[in-house]
Amino acid sequence: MNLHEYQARALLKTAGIPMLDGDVASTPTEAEAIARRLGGKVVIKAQVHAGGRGKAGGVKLARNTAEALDHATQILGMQIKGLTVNKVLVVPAADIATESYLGLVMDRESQAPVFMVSSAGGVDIEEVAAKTPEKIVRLAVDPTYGLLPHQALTLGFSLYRDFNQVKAAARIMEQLYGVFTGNGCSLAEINPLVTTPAGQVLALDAKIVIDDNELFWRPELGLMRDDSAEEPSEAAARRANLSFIKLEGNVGCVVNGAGLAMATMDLVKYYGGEPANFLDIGGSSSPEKVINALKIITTDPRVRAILFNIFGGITRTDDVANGIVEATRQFKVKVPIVIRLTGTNESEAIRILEKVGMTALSDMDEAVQRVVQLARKAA
Amino acid sequence: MNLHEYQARALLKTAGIPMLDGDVASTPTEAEAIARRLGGKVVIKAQVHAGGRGKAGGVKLARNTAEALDHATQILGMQIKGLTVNKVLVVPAADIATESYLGLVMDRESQAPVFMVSSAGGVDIEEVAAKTPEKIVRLAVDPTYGLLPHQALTLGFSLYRDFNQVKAAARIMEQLYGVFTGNGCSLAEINPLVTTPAGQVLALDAKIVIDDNELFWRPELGLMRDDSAEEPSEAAARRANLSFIKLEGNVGCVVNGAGLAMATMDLVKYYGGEPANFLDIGGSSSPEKVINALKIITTDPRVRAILFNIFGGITRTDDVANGIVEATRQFKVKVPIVIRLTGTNESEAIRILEKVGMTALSDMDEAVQRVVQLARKAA
Amino acid sequence: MSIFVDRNTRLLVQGITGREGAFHARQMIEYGTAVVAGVTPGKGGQKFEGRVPVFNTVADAVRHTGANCAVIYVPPMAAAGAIFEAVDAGIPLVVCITEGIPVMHMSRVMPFVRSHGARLIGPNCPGLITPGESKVGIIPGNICTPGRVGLVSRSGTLTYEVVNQLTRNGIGQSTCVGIGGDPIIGTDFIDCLRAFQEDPGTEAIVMIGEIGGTDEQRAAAFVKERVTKPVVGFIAGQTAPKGRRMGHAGAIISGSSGTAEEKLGAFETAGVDIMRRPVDVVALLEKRLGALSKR
Amino acid sequence: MSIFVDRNTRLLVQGITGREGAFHARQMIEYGTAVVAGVTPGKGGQKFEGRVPVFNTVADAVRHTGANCAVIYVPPMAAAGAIFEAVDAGIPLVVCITEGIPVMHMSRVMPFVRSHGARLIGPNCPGLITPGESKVGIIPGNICTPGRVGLVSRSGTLTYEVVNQLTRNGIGQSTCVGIGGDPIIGTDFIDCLRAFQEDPGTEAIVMIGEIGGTDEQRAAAFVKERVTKPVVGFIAGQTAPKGRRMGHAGAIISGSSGTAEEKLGAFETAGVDIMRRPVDVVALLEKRLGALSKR
Repeated sequence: MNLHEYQARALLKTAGIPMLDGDVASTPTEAEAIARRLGGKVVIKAQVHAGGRGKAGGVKLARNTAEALDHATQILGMQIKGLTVNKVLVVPAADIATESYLGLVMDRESQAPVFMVSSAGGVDIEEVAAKTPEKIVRLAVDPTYGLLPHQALTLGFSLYRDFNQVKAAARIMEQLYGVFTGNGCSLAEINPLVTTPAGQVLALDAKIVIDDNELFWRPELGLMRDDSAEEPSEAAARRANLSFIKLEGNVGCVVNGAGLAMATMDLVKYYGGEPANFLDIGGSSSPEKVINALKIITTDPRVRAILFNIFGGITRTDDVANGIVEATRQFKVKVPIVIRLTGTNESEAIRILEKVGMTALSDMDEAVQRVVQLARKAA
Repeated sequence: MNLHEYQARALLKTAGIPMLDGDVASTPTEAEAIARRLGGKVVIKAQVHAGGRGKAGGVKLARNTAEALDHATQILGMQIKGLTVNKVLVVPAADIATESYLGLVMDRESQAPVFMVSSAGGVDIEEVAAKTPEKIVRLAVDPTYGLLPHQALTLGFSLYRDFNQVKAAARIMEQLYGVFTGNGCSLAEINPLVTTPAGQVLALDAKIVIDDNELFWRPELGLMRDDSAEEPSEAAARRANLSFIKLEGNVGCVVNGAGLAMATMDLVKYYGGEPANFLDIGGSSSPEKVINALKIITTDPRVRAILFNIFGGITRTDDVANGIVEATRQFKVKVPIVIRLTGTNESEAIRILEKVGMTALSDMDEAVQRVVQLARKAA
Repeated sequence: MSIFVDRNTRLLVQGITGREGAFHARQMIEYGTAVVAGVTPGKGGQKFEGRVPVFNTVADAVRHTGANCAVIYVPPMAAAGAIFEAVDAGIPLVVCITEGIPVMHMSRVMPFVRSHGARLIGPNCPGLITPGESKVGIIPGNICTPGRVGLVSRSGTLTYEVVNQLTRNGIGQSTCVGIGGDPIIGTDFIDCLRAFQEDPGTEAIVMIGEIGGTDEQRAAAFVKERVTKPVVGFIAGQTAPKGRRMGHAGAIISGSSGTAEEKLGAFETAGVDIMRRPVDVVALLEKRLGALSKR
Repeated sequence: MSIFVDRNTRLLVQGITGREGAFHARQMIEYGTAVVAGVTPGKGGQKFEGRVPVFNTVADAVRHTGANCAVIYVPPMAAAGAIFEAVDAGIPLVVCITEGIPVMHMSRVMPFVRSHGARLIGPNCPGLITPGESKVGIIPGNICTPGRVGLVSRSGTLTYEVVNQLTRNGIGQSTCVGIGGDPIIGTDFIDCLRAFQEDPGTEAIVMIGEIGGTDEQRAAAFVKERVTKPVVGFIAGQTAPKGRRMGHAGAIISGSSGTAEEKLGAFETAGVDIMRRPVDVVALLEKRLGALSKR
């Protein structure tokens, strides 16, 4: 789960990381009031889960309160990569001497949290990683010992020469590590970490991603989720406990298992089609889940045909068949459905489908070819 | 540093460990008021750092408020092993179904915190350890991982059959481990851990010892120290940063280094004397320390002679000589002093002493024999 | 022959009285796996299905039954603790089926597993099966048949799909291992490739990867250096968008890293035969093995 | 010959610019120890005494100087961190002089030290010295002389007392090791006894223990089983009262355990010659070694 910048800032602030004062606004007048309190010269930043906010006009410098009102009026309500801006963050415009990057990510290869630190901050760190990897210092933290004092200092030395700044940075590393482990993060990033002309070390912008698996333990973090910042069909799927991602194609896919779901999408593409979505109904899928899945997929007007690809292991194919029958009873599905199912209770499933005049295939390749053909015809 | 029972209870309570309500009183009327609030039937417990409170009459059951007043009046102000009782703890008298022992100690051999758990609680656990060691379950906790859930449960199963009690005990283990690591304990003990007839698991009495080396980090714990519960000369020595323990003999000892101090005491005994104290002035000892040491030793009227045994390494023997000279200038030392010093700046030290008519020996054996002789003569 | 599990596997089921645990314990017993014990704290002393003894702790179970493998079906909030318990009790092979364990938990579990010399398979995996000998986990037994092809996969149902193709075409399996779809897993492709390479009962290897991470790339390098047996590979997620978690917590393309193209490129360099479709596995294996494997 | 340190020891001093660190660094340099580097964060780039380079981190120091031993003189609040740093940088021998480190810190340090295969001596110890070759710590060099008696002790000045007796009577030392007076220490009597037993340059061993714990008892058992060289032993604290910490955090009799009697009894059983007084060391060694050792 991605946090908005203002939410990430709040977590960093609680941990004591030095930052400029700032606040979030939902209306231009709120933004204006904050700008006035902060002395007029501020930056207005759109709070959306999309990269490239700056290029899209979502981040603007205001030299005075009046400009702050103008910019906030422009930015609030604007669309960035299909997402509406509902909130802006208002922060003082900082005088900056240096910009660094400071990231902490759960690294799959070292199986541990890894710090990535670079004095080449402020820009896209992936660009730095690709072009000048030697400018990034990486340090894996053994989570059983936590970030050791000398490790934090070493990272600090990699950024600054002034020992007070080194110590300030080391302290921020420790605080960031605390935020990371304390909130079940998979990413916690400060970019840029700046020094002011007076020598102070400050976190200017923050990004935090929470491991979805942590939310069960941490309902208070779950409350930070901003549904309005998501694709509406994806938010609906999440509420229905379906793993769903919307794509641009016209072949709707309902599959059990993430790997098989991806392989199904790939096969649609292989046979010349375009998948409309990724959808995994999971292992022990009830008819209810199938109904919800069909509801969500059929709201996409681009979908021309729907494929069910079910390999019954724990999943009972008769449950799925019942779900399909029940769904088509509840609402009219206007596009053709191709059903492939095999495995647990397969013959029972076929009986259920045949009773309502539906048929099922048992071969995945055949099913995918058929659905691609149907979608093409309907397009 | 030993905590009083009421202080230990406060730490356990903060951690959420279930206990009977109770409070501490400094006067009989305070104790009476607490007893009234608790319903009358209470136990009054002397708060002193001494074992065997019960046998000494420091723990009494009161059947009603009037008896509580009586008992508190008796106990407050009484002497237990030379220590005056200034406070009593008043707790409800619990109905007890079973009594267990639950201890967590920093174990030198396993170099880790070790749980010691026994369903034979309430009595002296060392007696259990000596006579029926099989009744004690020991479990070392790797401090890098902390107490793991299955370890806490296993300890719970070693105490109870009822699964709710097992879970309650496991939770208490986890809480006690938190108290232990969170407060820098070298010992944290619940004895007895009881079950009530209704099945509840409760901590009835608690004992906590804090590692003195932790107090630097934890000034809030240092505030819990009760000077009045210490030998006055030991409290004075502690405030002067001297490592001092009062004994029953008549040969005062001032030594640098703990091992040499013990060996000096042993040698006093070997030659037929009795050491009056253990005193280590430490490594880098200033004249100031020597003055304080002499002040503390000479307040003991039993001391008949004083031995300095200084092996100069880091310790400069001239510093010690200066301290002795300065001390005898500041106050009159009425008993003979035998000085043995060797090592760093030895000849300078001898010069300093000789200037005021003192002499020094260089051999430890000779010095100890001399001081024992002098003490015997003066006795 | 096989890897990791066989006739000598004495299995303990953690969470045997839970809904999932009970269902799959029955399936494993039916398949013929030696399920010697179950563990559910507080239910020690019971018998599962009237014959498998249930214990309060793994240590008790090991002491009384000599279990040498544990499979975990406990909810995500208790799963890391269950792995710690199994490893602490000296179990050398621990298979964790549970999905949804926080990655942070796994990062603390792994040093413990390694320092105790144990092997963890999973979490968030279907387990493994040596057809005809031992099934540990949830892979449907009826789609497998004994043989000489080793299979390792990050996926569940996609594995079944491929295994099913093999079995239907008369190609048996030595062992099928689902290593799991999480970012941090106990056993990776290389571990399995090494084991299959050393297993005299395995003649060819099928490797089913997906987008996210670099495990397949490192595995490909390992194949190039150390594996002399034919390897056939598949990567799921060629049509997956960047930056989105495709169901599996581990199936996510970060920046330009972990894409299907990158992984397929690594396969190609390493001489791994690439399956474009799951069904291709049969033709590719037959080409490499000839009639020999059809035993 | 010697144990742990010798002419090849390349020493790094952590806290070299502090009061204690600077004083003892000078002493060690004067003695002839190869002090190759110092570490004080924030003072990297300076030269100590105009010639020993100071670095910000131990890793930097090791990279530039090839230091293979570290001695720590930093305040107790930073000492555990200093041990972690030295071990993390790959230093195989770390000597911690600092007194007053919380025992809980040490309990977290030790698994790290062990898992990295390093040796820690101390904390709260005087260090060690191989006379004429290398002095690491604070043992006064002038009281030592090269020879063939190995000495291991939990104490500081009591060690000096005994070493002084040896030297004055013409009995030289192979290595003198102060293992420290804390409850949790990195190197114990057994570690040193094993090393002395294996060291061809050591003919006899002096062991100076004190009350508290069971280290001497276990050491005695080790002597009985594994040590063929003569061992002479002393225990300080025969007159110490129970339950009181006698200066050293580790010198405390808990209940009836850790008394001098218990330890002396173990010595007797193991055939360790017991010194009743420090001065006895000379006569006992001369009896066991004859004139041979007087070289």
